[in-house]
Amino acid sequence: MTDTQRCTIVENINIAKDTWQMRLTANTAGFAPGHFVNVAVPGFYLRRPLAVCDYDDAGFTMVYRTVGGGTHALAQAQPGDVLDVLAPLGNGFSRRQNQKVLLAGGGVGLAPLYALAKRLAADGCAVDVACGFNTADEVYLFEAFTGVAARCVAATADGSFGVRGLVNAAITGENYDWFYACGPTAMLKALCQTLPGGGEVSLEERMACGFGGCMGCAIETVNGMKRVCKDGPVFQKGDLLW
Amino acid sequence: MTDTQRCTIVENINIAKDTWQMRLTANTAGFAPGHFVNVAVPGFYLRRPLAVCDYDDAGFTMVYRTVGGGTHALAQAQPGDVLDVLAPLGNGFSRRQNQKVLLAGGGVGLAPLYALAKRLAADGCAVDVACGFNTADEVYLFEAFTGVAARCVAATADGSFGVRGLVNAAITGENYDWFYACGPTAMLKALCQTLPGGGEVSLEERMACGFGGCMGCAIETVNGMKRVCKDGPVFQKGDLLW
Amino acid sequence: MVNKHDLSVEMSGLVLDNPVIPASGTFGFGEEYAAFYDLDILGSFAIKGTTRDARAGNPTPRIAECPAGMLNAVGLQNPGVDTVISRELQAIKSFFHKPVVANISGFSVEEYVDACRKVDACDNVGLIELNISCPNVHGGGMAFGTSPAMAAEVTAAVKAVVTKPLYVKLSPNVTDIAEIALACEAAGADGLSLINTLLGMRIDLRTRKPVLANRMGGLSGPAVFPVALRMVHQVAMAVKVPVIGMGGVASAEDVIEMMMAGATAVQVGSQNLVDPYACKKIIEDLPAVMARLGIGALRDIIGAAVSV
Amino acid sequence: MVNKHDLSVEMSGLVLDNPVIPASGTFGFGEEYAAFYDLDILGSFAIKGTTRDARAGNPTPRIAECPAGMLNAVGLQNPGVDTVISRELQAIKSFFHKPVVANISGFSVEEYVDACRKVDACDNVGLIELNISCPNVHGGGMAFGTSPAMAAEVTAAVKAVVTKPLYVKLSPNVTDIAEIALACEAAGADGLSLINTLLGMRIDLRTRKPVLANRMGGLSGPAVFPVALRMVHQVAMAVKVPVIGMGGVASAEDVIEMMMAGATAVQVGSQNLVDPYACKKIIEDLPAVMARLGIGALRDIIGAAVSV
Ligand SMILES: Cc1cc2nc3c(=O)[nH]c(=O)nc-3n(C[C@H](O)[C@H](O)[C@H](O)COP(=O)(O)OP(=O)(O)OC[C@H]3O[C@@H](n4cnc5c(N)ncnc54)[C@H](O)[C@@H]3O)c2cc1C
Ligand SMILES: Cc1cc2nc3c(=O)[nH]c(=O)nc-3n(C[C@H](O)[C@H](O)[C@H](O)COP(=O)(O)OP(=O)(O)OC[C@H]3O[C@@H](n4cnc5c(N)ncnc54)[C@H](O)[C@@H]3O)c2cc1C
Ligand SMILES: Cc1cc2nc3c(=O)[nH]c(=O)nc-3n(C[C@H](O)[C@H](O)[C@H](O)COP(=O)(O)O)c2cc1C
Ligand SMILES: Cc1cc2nc3c(=O)[nH]c(=O)nc-3n(C[C@H](O)[C@H](O)[C@H](O)COP(=O)(O)O)c2cc1C
Ligand code: FES
Ligand code: FES
Repeated sequence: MTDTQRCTIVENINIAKDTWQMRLTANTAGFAPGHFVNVAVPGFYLRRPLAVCDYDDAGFTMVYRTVGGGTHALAQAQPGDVLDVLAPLGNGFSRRQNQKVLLAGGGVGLAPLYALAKRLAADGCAVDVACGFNTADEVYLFEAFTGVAARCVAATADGSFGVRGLVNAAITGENYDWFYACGPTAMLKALCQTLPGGGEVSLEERMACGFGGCMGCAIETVNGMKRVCKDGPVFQKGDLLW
Repeated sequence: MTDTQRCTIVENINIAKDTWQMRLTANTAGFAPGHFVNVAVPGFYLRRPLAVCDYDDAGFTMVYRTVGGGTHALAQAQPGDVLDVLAPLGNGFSRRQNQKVLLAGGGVGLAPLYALAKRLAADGCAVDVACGFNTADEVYLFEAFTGVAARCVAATADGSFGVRGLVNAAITGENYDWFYACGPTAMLKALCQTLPGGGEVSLEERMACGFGGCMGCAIETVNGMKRVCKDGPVFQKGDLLW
Repeated sequence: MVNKHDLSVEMSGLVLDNPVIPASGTFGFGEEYAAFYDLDILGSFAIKGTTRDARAGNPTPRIAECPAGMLNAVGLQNPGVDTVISRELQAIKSFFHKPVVANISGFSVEEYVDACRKVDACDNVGLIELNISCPNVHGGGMAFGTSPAMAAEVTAAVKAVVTKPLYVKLSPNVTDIAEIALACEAAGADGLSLINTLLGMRIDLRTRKPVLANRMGGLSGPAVFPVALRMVHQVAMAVKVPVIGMGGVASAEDVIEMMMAGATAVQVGSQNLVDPYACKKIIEDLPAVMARLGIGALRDIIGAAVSV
Repeated sequence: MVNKHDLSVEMSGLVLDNPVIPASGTFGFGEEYAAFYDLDILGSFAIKGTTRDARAGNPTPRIAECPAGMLNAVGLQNPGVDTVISRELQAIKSFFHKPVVANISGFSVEEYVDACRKVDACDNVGLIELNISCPNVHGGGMAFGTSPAMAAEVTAAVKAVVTKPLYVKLSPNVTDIAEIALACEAAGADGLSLINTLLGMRIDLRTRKPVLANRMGGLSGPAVFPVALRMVHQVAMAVKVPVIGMGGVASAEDVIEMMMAGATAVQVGSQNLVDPYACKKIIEDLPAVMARLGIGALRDIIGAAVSV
């Protein structure tokens, strides 16, 4: 059940340039890949929406980039500190069994694909992961993905790690049954336009509530106005007006 | 020199009903009895003015009552926490040597008289202390005052500790050379009107800056408008329009 | 102990168990909140601003953060009054068993009249809140809220066709809010509701463009509380009809402060968005805060600070 | 590195080393702040609102706290223009070696004219800021700020007797601030300065009375930033003269946001009261923030978000 809970920080570490990983104890009943949480950051009015990167019975992990005041404040938090978290939120990724799937993640958008990769692998899928970063010092989770994926390829814009190019340069396979993508909007649009098969993407929007109460995050889709927080953040390629 | 400094909380304990004593490490150069500090409380816009109760080379002590959001938040602070403190502020009490003086404090207004009592005693004064509280469970610092004063008498409104009555009931001596008072305005007015000799009182006003920049605390005196934070908080009985 | 404290208030014949009402636009049509707690503890709740015709609202971003508050430029996204009546107001009956506040917006007197006439006929509508103050839509709403003559015109036109109490929701983006309130009262308003959001803006330093697609949006949250309180006070001093106060209310203490300023009931908006339990906590906290302040019946403090 | 960043701006011929100016009423006559740091690092500073005749101001309490802000009802306490000139403006010369902004208030056109004529003759006055927007005094100030005709009248009358650049400081408590700005511009204002405080109120729950002796006061601090930014943007779009932006500025980022909204210079008010080093920190932080945002010269971003 979606609810507010007080979660204790277990770990909060800098894992790549401007990139932090935080592990929290939590009641994770109902968590699924693609869900996100809305974190109250002391001193800021609105909660911060952050994807669930991984979870187990004891708690969950998020990976966040320090971009503004809220995420910089989060990076100052210490193990033992308690955060008010509203979770789980969103619809989550669809399940697939015994299929050949592609997971494409750009930058911090890679994080929510990790729990997904684990579930897909457990469900018998052959999981190819394509990850895009700007530079080698921004690379994170690559080892972890390598452990669960059939194939994991990284691309960096400057070629300092993996192949040179955007995330599509890291897509080496073909004929996927389904793709999952998360990252900058431009990347998602490009993937939806170029990848032949069906797939789904996880979107970001500025949010107030995160649970469907304010219409702050609603976008136009082929099925009318949809709330990214409640009806998404995962949308089928065919739902979007791209 | 008056300046902002980051002070570490050494102790923060509940010493009487709704009454807390906090000790902080600080550079106390320039501190004198009657000075106050202006404490930034995280989550609140304005600083909170609080009197210096006692100080030494390593730091200082304040005694505060939990009345609203800021002081309740202060009571939650833990040893090791750091507070941004603007200090020392105000004009402070006048010095007297080898005189017979009365110190009258009501409730939390007793606190700033403690450093004063110590200095007066060291300067050869005979110090009588009269303290007023509502009830026995609000009594604090009484033992400490007894240690430095020639005579220390307490009054409680309900007679549950010391004599019954207001602070004037605890004034047992006569013919003081000078009096010092701090407490509720009604008490200060009454003392100024009834005590025969000269004396001075420490006032409270709602403050923004605490260092003379905003005129937020200015009151009319016989010498024109005076800022309680900068020209006070200590005013001579004869300065006031009471 | 708790029962010693009487929280009930009365507005134009409508008796509320307590004065706490989630504000329009921050509570959807209730459904999302019913998943968090039993909404029947509320005094009432105000549904999302409804217009005669369905509206898609503004493009995103619609939300920006501010110190102690937020901007929104949702732009009155709603399915239109017919769908609200046939679907939402029906659905509400399954989880909320009291009358709701129907918040109605429009872009012409005709639209307001049409939509109000329709919701007035719904059995679970207890009060109509005429929103003449939405800052997030062009060519409409706000213009009515900034001109006493236009505010009076739309009030009178709607009053002529409704039977339920009609409260006009005022804009704070005006020089003299009491003047507009008086015009509405004279035109037949049964009460006033205030404040809507303060027009504000934020710029994204990286893109050097406004954060909101709509450029400007409405400021709400604790930041606006002192302005809201002042306006509630000014309006309560000026008019004889009841006032619903809102703007930045986040605690039981804030509810009491609004009532002392002159509010008969109090709406809570943005705080629901950052804490879905906000109204529940406020209602649960009220008896203890009243006890501490020596308040027996909440209604006794309405306007306590007005007549000094 | 630091020198690569050009912070200088120009207003009506007055070149400032940087756009940061402590706001009137929050910096006294500078003396208290000179004890904290060398004021010559400032672009300029605005002296306490000065009137023709000495004023004692309002009774206390004059201050109330708010979420992310404060109310003040100081009520223009000042020693009168003659003493300000003979004592304060002279004293300033010992610790501040640049021209100051002389903030002048009044209760009649005549008073404004008399006081402005006098400060105009002072060699260390670089700019006159005509405060037609003080919400804390009765029967004066604010009325000029809420009527385009009265704003224009006082502007024209003062403009006729001064030689220094004349900036009119506007009230945010109006329906249409651009209309007032345009009236002042047409009447000869060399620039606009905004915002003054938003009228607000707080009630003491224990006494059930307003916290402020004056009942209402002016809201300032971060809470008002989005409203101030919106108004600066609206005025900058409407007029051709420079705009000094203020209201809730607390960081180097806020200064840049105000300038992108259209401000040529930026005043910092309440933040000085909670942190006496506020302006020093902002000025010191600006080069690094500019570097991060790819800004070479601050003046290049003035109005960047206006023309989209
Ligand atoms: C469903 C969802 C999942 C997300 N998952 C992650 C994640 O796993 N890791 C991660 O690093 N980031 C994620 N983001 C983006 C993250 O929410 C923002 O980076 C973060 O809110 C920025 O906060 P700030 O205070 O540092 O930035 P500021 O720019 O100071 O924030 C100001 C306001 O804008 C909002 N905001 C700013 N950028 C974004 C954005 N990109 N998306 C939504 N709101 C934004 C903030 O929440 C806040 O309300 C996610 C966003 C959404 C909507
Ligand atoms: C020079 C001076 C010395 C003081 N010394 C002490 C002391 O040693 N111990 C102690 O317990 N109290 C002292 N006070 C009073 C103390 O400042 C207030 O009790 C405290 O600020 C209340 O803060 P709050 O957030 O708990 O209350 P709230 O009522 O929530 O505060 C709201 C605002 O009002 C102000 N305020 C409320 N009450 C007072 C008051 N009595 N005086 C000034 N401002 C007030 C707060 O600072 C804040 O800005 C002193 C006041 C002054 C002016
Ligand atoms: C996201 C959002 C949407 C809103 N939509 C409406 C609306 O549809 N109709 C309306 O009258 N007011 C609307 N408002 C204004 C609120 O009802 C309320 O008047 C305002 O937010 C001030 O209260 P608060 O500070 O408690 O949020 C909306 C406010 C927010 C934050
Ligand atoms: C204590 C105080 C006193 C003020 N006095 C004056 C004044 O004398 N003249 C004036 O034009 N503005 C005065 N102001 C308004 C400020 O100059 C400024 O316009 C306003 O506070 C908004 O800026 P801020 O949010 O940075 O404080 C005063 C503000 C405060 C807080
Ligand atoms: S953020 Fe409120 S509905 Fe999505
Ligand atoms: S509090 Fe600012 S002058 Fe005293």
